[in-house]
Amino acid sequence: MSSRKRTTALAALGVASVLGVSACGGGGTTGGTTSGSNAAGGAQKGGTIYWLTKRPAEHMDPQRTYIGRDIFNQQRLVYRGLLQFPSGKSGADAIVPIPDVATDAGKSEDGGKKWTFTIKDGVKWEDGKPTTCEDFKYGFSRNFATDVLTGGPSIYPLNYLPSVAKAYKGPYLKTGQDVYDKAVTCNGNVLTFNFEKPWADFPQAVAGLNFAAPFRQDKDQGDKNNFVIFSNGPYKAQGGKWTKGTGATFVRNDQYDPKTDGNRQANPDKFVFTEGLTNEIITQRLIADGGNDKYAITDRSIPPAFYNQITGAVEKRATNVPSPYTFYILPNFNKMKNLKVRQALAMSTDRSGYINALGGAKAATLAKSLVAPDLPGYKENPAFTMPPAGDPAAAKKLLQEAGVAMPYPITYTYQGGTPTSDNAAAALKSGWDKAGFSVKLAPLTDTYYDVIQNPANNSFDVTEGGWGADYPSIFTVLPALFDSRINLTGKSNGQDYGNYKNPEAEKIMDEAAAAPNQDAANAKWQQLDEFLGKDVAYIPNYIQNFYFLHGSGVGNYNQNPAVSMFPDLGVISVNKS
Amino acid sequence: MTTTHPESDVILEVKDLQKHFPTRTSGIIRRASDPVKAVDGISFTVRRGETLGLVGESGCGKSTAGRTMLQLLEPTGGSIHYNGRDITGAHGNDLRKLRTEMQMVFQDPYGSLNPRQTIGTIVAAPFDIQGITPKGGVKAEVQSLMERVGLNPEHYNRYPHEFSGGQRQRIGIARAVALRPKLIVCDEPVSALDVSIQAQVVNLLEDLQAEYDLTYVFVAHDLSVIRHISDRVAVMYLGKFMEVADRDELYSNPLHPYTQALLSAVPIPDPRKENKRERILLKGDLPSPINPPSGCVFHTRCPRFREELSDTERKRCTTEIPLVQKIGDHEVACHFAGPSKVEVL
Amino acid sequence: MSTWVPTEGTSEALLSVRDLKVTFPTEDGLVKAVDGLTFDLNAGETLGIVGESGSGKSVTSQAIMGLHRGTRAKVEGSIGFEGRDLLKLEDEELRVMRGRDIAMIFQDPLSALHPYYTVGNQIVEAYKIHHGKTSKSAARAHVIDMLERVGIPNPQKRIDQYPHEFSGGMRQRAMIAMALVNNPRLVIADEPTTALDVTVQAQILDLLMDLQKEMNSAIIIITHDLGVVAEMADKIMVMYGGKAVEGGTADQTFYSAEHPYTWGLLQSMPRIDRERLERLQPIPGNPPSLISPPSGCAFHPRCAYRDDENLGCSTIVPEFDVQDWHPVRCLIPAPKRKAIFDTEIRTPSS
Amino acid sequence: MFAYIVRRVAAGMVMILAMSLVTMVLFFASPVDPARYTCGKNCTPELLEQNRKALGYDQPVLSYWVDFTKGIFVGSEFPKDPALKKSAPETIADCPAPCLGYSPQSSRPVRDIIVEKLPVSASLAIAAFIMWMIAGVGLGIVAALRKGTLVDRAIVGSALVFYAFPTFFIGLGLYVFLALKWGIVPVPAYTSIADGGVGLWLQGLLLPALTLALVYIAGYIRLTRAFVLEAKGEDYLRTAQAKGLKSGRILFKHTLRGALTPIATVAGLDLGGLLGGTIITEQVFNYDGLGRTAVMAATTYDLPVTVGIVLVAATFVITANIVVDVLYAVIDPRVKYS
Repeated sequence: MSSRKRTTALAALGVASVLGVSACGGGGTTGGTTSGSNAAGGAQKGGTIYWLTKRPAEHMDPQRTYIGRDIFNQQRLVYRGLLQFPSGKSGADAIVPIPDVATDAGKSEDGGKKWTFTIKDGVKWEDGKPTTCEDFKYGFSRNFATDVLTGGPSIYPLNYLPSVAKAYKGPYLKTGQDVYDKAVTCNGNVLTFNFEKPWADFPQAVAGLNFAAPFRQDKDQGDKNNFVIFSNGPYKAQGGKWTKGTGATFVRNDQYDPKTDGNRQANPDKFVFTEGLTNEIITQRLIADGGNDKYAITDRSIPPAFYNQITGAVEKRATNVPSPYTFYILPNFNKMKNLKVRQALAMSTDRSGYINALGGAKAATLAKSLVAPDLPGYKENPAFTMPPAGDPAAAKKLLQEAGVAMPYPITYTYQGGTPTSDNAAAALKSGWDKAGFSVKLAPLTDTYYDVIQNPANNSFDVTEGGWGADYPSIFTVLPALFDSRINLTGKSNGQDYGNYKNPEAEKIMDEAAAAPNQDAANAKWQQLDEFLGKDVAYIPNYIQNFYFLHGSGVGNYNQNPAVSMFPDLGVISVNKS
Repeated sequence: MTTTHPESDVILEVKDLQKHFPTRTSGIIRRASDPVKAVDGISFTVRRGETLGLVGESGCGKSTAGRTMLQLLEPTGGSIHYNGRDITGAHGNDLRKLRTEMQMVFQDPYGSLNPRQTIGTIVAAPFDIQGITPKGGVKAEVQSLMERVGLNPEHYNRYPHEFSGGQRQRIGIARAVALRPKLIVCDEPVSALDVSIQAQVVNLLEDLQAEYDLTYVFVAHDLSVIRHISDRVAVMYLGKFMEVADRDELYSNPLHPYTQALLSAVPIPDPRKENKRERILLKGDLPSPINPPSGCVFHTRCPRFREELSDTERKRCTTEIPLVQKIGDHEVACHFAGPSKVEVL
Repeated sequence: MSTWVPTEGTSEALLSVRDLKVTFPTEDGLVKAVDGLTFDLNAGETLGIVGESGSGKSVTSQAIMGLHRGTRAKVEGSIGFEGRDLLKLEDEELRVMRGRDIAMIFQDPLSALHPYYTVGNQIVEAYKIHHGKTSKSAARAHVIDMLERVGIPNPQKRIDQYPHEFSGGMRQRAMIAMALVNNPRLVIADEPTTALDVTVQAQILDLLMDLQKEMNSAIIIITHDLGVVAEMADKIMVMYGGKAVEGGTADQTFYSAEHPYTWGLLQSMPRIDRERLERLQPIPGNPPSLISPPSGCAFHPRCAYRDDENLGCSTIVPEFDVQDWHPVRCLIPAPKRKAIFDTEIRTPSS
Repeated sequence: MFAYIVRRVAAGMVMILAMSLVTMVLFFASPVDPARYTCGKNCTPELLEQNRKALGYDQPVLSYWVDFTKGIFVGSEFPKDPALKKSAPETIADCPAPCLGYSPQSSRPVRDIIVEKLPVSASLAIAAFIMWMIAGVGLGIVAALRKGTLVDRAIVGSALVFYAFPTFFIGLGLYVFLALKWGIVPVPAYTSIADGGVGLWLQGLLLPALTLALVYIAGYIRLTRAFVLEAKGEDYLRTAQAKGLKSGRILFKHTLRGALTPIATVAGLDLGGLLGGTIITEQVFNYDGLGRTAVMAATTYDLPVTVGIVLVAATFVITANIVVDVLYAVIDPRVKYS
C-alpha cells in the first residue's frame, strides 16, 4: 500500500512507529551507508538473510506494487526490468539508471516523446523461457486495467498516454487493443514507447517503479496474481508466491545467468521475509542478536523507548540515515488568504520542538524544503529563513503588519490519538500562540481525510502532510501536491489539502514538465519550490530518519538512495564465522 | 354466575379453578403437549374472618392454588370472585388495587426478602408501590408494624441476614399486613421454622387475624398446624379437592379414604397411643399430574378401592370422576365415602 | 432400665458415649457444638435424640461416625463401640468400621446420593468395600435382594436407575438399603423422614422398625419431631444448646417430663389428635449462642420457671446426673418439677 | 436428543447469518472509506470509484449481504463481471460453496485464508488448553485438598499474579527473557507438522501456548478449587465417607466427578472461544493465525476477511455451546434434552 493516507499518517504517528511505505527513488548528495566487515566485491556467497518487518506487503504483482521497500526488493531478487539502479553505490551515483534487461539506458527521440529499448538475449524466466519484448509490451498494457489491477502507479503511464487510456481498458477486456498496439510496439527485440507528451525522466521512472516490468501473458490471472511471483531474477519464491501476513522464502533461480546482469551480487543463497512483527519485538530480537537473528535486517526504525539500549556493540550495528520522506505543514488557502499571516505562521513554527516530540535528532532531521535532499535538482528553499525553533517575535511583527485582529484564531487539524502526535502538536501550538495566534488543536482519527480532503470543509486553518517521491524526479513531488488542475475536482482536493491554486505556479510546472532535458527541468523545479516557499504554500518540517539495526552476521550491509534508503539486497551477504 | 352481595359473609368465591402449566413435545418442531394439571377444577368459598386450611402432600397443587387465587399466577380456567366482584384475569391497575386487599406470606422467609434492602425498606414497599402515605409518615407506620409483629423497631435499618428465621417470617408478615388487607394467603408460613419458633409465628398470625379482622387461606402440609389454625379444611390430591369440612369434623370423622390415610400416617407424640394405632399405609407413588389416573385420581393408591370394593364398584372408580357430594357437613369427592374401619387418630 | 448409664467402667452396651465434646474454631470464636454428652445404647434398642436446629444432635452422630476427622473440629471424650474407643482408632481402622459396623441414613436422600451414579452402583460400592472378595455379580445379586427387602418394587430394573429417577420415598428406601447392606450393628438415622410427606414417612418408619427387628441393630434416630420418637424410640435424650437436658425412657419423657424445655416442646406443638383448646404456648426467645452460651443454665433466658434468687438459674450450671435413672439438667428440685408437670403441663394422654 | 441438536444447530445458523449482517452494517456505516486503502498513492476520484467497485462496496449493504449469503449456499465467483468473464475467464476467481467471500486485499477467497490460518490458531488453542487443563485443574485440586495451608496460598497467590498481568506482558516477558535474553528456548515461530514435523511444531508452540495457558491457569485453579471445595461439602460425599470408602476413591470417584463437570463446561466454552483465534498471543509471537489475521483485516478495512473470521469464530463458540450442553447430558444423567 502507499496511499497518501498512509504516507501522511507518518507525520502523525511519528517517526518511531512509521511505516516504511511510499515509492521512492532518491538521489543527490547525502545518504548512503555501508557497514559490515566485508567490503563490496569481496563478499562471501551463501547463507540466509532474514528480513524482519511489521507491515505486510500488499502486492507482489509488479504493476500493482507502489511501496518503495517492495519495489526494490522485487527488483533486486525476482523482477528484472528494462533498467535498474546500481547496487551498493551512494549519493547521486546511486540513482543513475543503468541497463538491466535492456541493452542500454534507452534512447529518446522527439523531445522525449519516443523511447526505444533493445531487449537482451539470455534473460530467462524461472521456467527457462526467454524474457521477450512481447513480455514487456504485455506487462506495460496491464497498467490500463485499472478496474482489475488496483493500487499501482498506473497514473504515470496513463498521464503520458491520455488518449490510449480513454480507449484501452487493459489486456483483459481488450477493447481498444489496436490503439495500444500503436502506442507501444515490438519490432523483434526492439521495444518502442510512443508517448503523447515528452517524458524526459522516463528512465528514472522505469528504474524507480515496476510499472514497466515484463509480464508473461500465459501466467496472467488478473487479481488472482496479486501475490504470485514469477521470477526472471536471481532468486525465486518458494511455492511461487508470497503469503500475506507471513512473508516468503526466496531461493536461487537456476535459470538466472549473472552474465546478463553484472549489477546484482546475489550473495546469500536464501532470503526469508517475516512480516507482521511488532517494532518492539524486531528491535529486541536484533539487540539480542541470537540464533538466526544474527543474519537479520529490517526496515523498521528503533522506537525511541529503546534509544538508551543502543550502546557499545549494539550501536555498531545501528544505522541512522535520513529517509526519502519529508513532512510539511500547510495552511488552508480557503481560509488563510493573507500572505503576511502565512508568513507569520511559518516564522513561528517550532520545528525543533516538533522533532523533540518525535524522539529528537535520531528520529528526524530538520527539513529545508519539501523536496528531499537526495532528489536530483534539490536545493534548500531560500524562502524559509526562520530558525528551527521559530522566531515568535518576528512573527508577531508580521502579524501586526498583516493588520489582523490579535490573537488570530486558527485551528490546527492533525491525525491524533497517540501521545507522540499530541505532544508534537502541542509544540506547534506553543510557538504559534507566542506569536499572537490563538491555536485550537483538533486531533482527528478515522475522519481525518474526510476533513482535510473535503474542499468544502473549512473547519481547519492549518494541517500537515508527508510525501516521498515516486521516482527520482521533483515532478513526482511538487505538482502532485500543488497542481490544482490534477488535485481539485470539486468532490475532493486530492493531495492539495490546502486547496492551493495559483496559475503562476502552474505555469512554472508546465515549463518544467516540458523541459527537453533534466538540467533545464531541475532549474524550473527550483524556481517553483522557491515560489511556493514565498507564497507559504507549505512549511518544511522534518525528514524522517531511518534508524535500523542489523544482525552481527550480516555482511555488505548498505542503505542507499537507489533502494529508498532501505537495506540493499543487491549487495548484502552473510558473514560466515 | 352467581353474584354475592358485597356485604355477605363470603369474601372469596372460587369456581372450577384450573391452573395448567404447558409442556412441549420433543422432536424437531416442538408442539404443545399435555399440560401439567397442577390445579384441576377446584371450587370453594372463603367466609369473612375464617381460616381455610389447604392441606395435601407435595405436588398436590395447594401452593399453586394459593397463588392462582391471588392472581399471582394467571388461572387457566374457572373464576374467582372477591367480595362479589369477578377478579379473574385482573391486571394492571385493577390488580394493583386488589393487592391492597389481598396479600401473601411465603414459606421461605429468607428467599422472599431482598437481601440488599433494609427491613424498613422491605416493610415500606407496599406503601411505595401503592403510592400511599399512612398517617404519621411511612417510617413511623413501619416501626409500629414492626413492633406489632414482635420486632424491635430500632432494627429498622438492618438487613435480612441479621435476623433469625422466625424474625424474618415476622418481617414477611409485617409486609403482608402493612396495607391492612382483608385476605392473606399464607403459603407454608411455618414449615421452615423450629418447633418452638413455629408456635410463636402461629400465635402471631392468630392475634393479627383477630385484631385486623383478617381472613386466611392457610396452605400447609403439616396436618397438626392445619388443625390448630383452620376453621375449615380442604384436603387436596393431584390438583383436586378430596374432602372439605369443618376442622374438628374432618379430623374426627374423615370420610374420604385419602383423608383417612393422611391422618393415620401422622405420628402422634404419645408413645402409648402410638403403639396402639393401626396405620393405613398408601402403596406406591404419586401419579404424574400430566397423565392423572382416569376416573377418581386417587383410585390407584386407594386402600378402600384395593381392599373393600367389588369389581363392579372398582369399575366405577376407574371410569367415573367422582363429583363432590355433601355428606353431613362434609363435601367429599368419593363414590364410596364413609368412615374408616380403623380409628385414624 | 436402671440408671441413665451404669457406673464407671461397667458398661457392656454396644455404644457407650462418655463426656463427648465437639468444638469448631470459627472467626467469631469457639463453637461448642456438643458439650459433654454421655449415653449408652444396647443392641436392638432405639435411642431418639430430640432437639431443635443447633442443639448438637447431628454433630453427635457425625462424631460417632468419625466424620469430623481431617476437619478443624476437635472431638474429645470417648465413644466406646463394642469395647473399643472409636476416638482412639487409626483412620484406617475406623474407615473399615464405617458402613460395616456403623451405618448412617441421612435426611435428604436426593443430596445424599451421588447424582451421577446409579443407585445400584452406589450400593454395590458400599457392599464391595467391605466384602472385597465377593464377585461383582454376587454383590449385585445381594443388592437386588436388599432393594427388595426395603420394598423397592422391580429391583432388577431399579438397580440401574439414577437417584433422580426415584421418588422421594423410594430414594430413602434405597438409602436405607445402602445403610443396611452390610448388616451394621448400629444405624444412625439423622432426620430420616423430615424431607418426606407424611404418608411416605409412615412407610419409612415402619420399614426401619421391621428391619431393626430382623437384624437386631441398634438405632439412633435424630429428629425434631416428637411424634417420630414417640413411635420409634425406646429411650429419648432431649438436647438443648449442645447438652443433654433430659434423658429417659420414652414413657418417662412423654408422661413425666421434668425439664422445662421438654415441657416447652410438648406445649408448643399443635396436636393433630386433639380438638383445639387454646393458644399454643411457644417457648419465648431464640435458641442460645453456642459460642457464648448464657451463664448458669443455658435455658434460663427462655425458662418460665426460672428462679434466679433462690435457685441461681442464671449463675449455677445445672448438672446432668448420668447415674440417675431419669437425669434432668435443671436446678428446680425434683419434687417441684413433678408437681409442675402434673398441674400445669398438659399430659399427652389427657 | 437428536431433535434438540437439530434445533440448536438451526438456531445457531440463523444467528451466524444475523451476525454477518450486523458486521456488514457496522462496516458500511463506518465513516472510513475502505477504497482509500486499496487505491494506492496518487489516487484520483475516478480510481477511488473503481477501487470501490472492485471491492464490491458500491452496492447497498443489504444486497452485499444477500450476495454473501447466497455464496455460502451456492458458491460465487469474483469479480462478478460478465464481460470480463467472457474475455478473460482466467482472471475470475471461482469460490465454490460454502463461499465466505473474496478478499480483494489478499486476492483470494476468504475460505482459503481461513483454512490456511485455522491450524495455527487451533494448534495454539489446543496446546494451551492441554497445558492449562493439566496444570490448572491439577493445582486447583491440590489447593482445595490443602485448603488453608501454605501450599494452598502459594498456588492461589502465584496464579493471581499471572491473572493480574495482561497477556501482552506475560507473552512479551516470556519472549524477551526465555527466548531472546537467556536463550533457554528458540525464538518461537510457527512450523506446521507438514513442514517441520511434530517436534518443531511443538517447539514453536511452547512459549505462545504457555503464555495463553498462564492466563487461563489462574482461572482454572480458582474454579477447580472452588468446585472441589463445594463438592466436598456435598451430602453425597458424607455418604461416601460413611460407607467406609477409602479417601482416594472418595476423591476420584465421588468428589471429582461432581466438581469437574462444571469445569468441563467452562473449558469447552473457553476452547471454543479460542479456536477462532487468540489476538494478543498471536500478535506477540507473530503467529499467523485467525486472531492476528482478523486484527490485520480490521485495520486495513478488509471486510470479507473480517466477516469470515467473525463467522468462523462464532461458529466455534456456538458449536462449543452445543457440544458442551450435549456433553453435560452425557456426564450428568439428570440432564435430559427433548
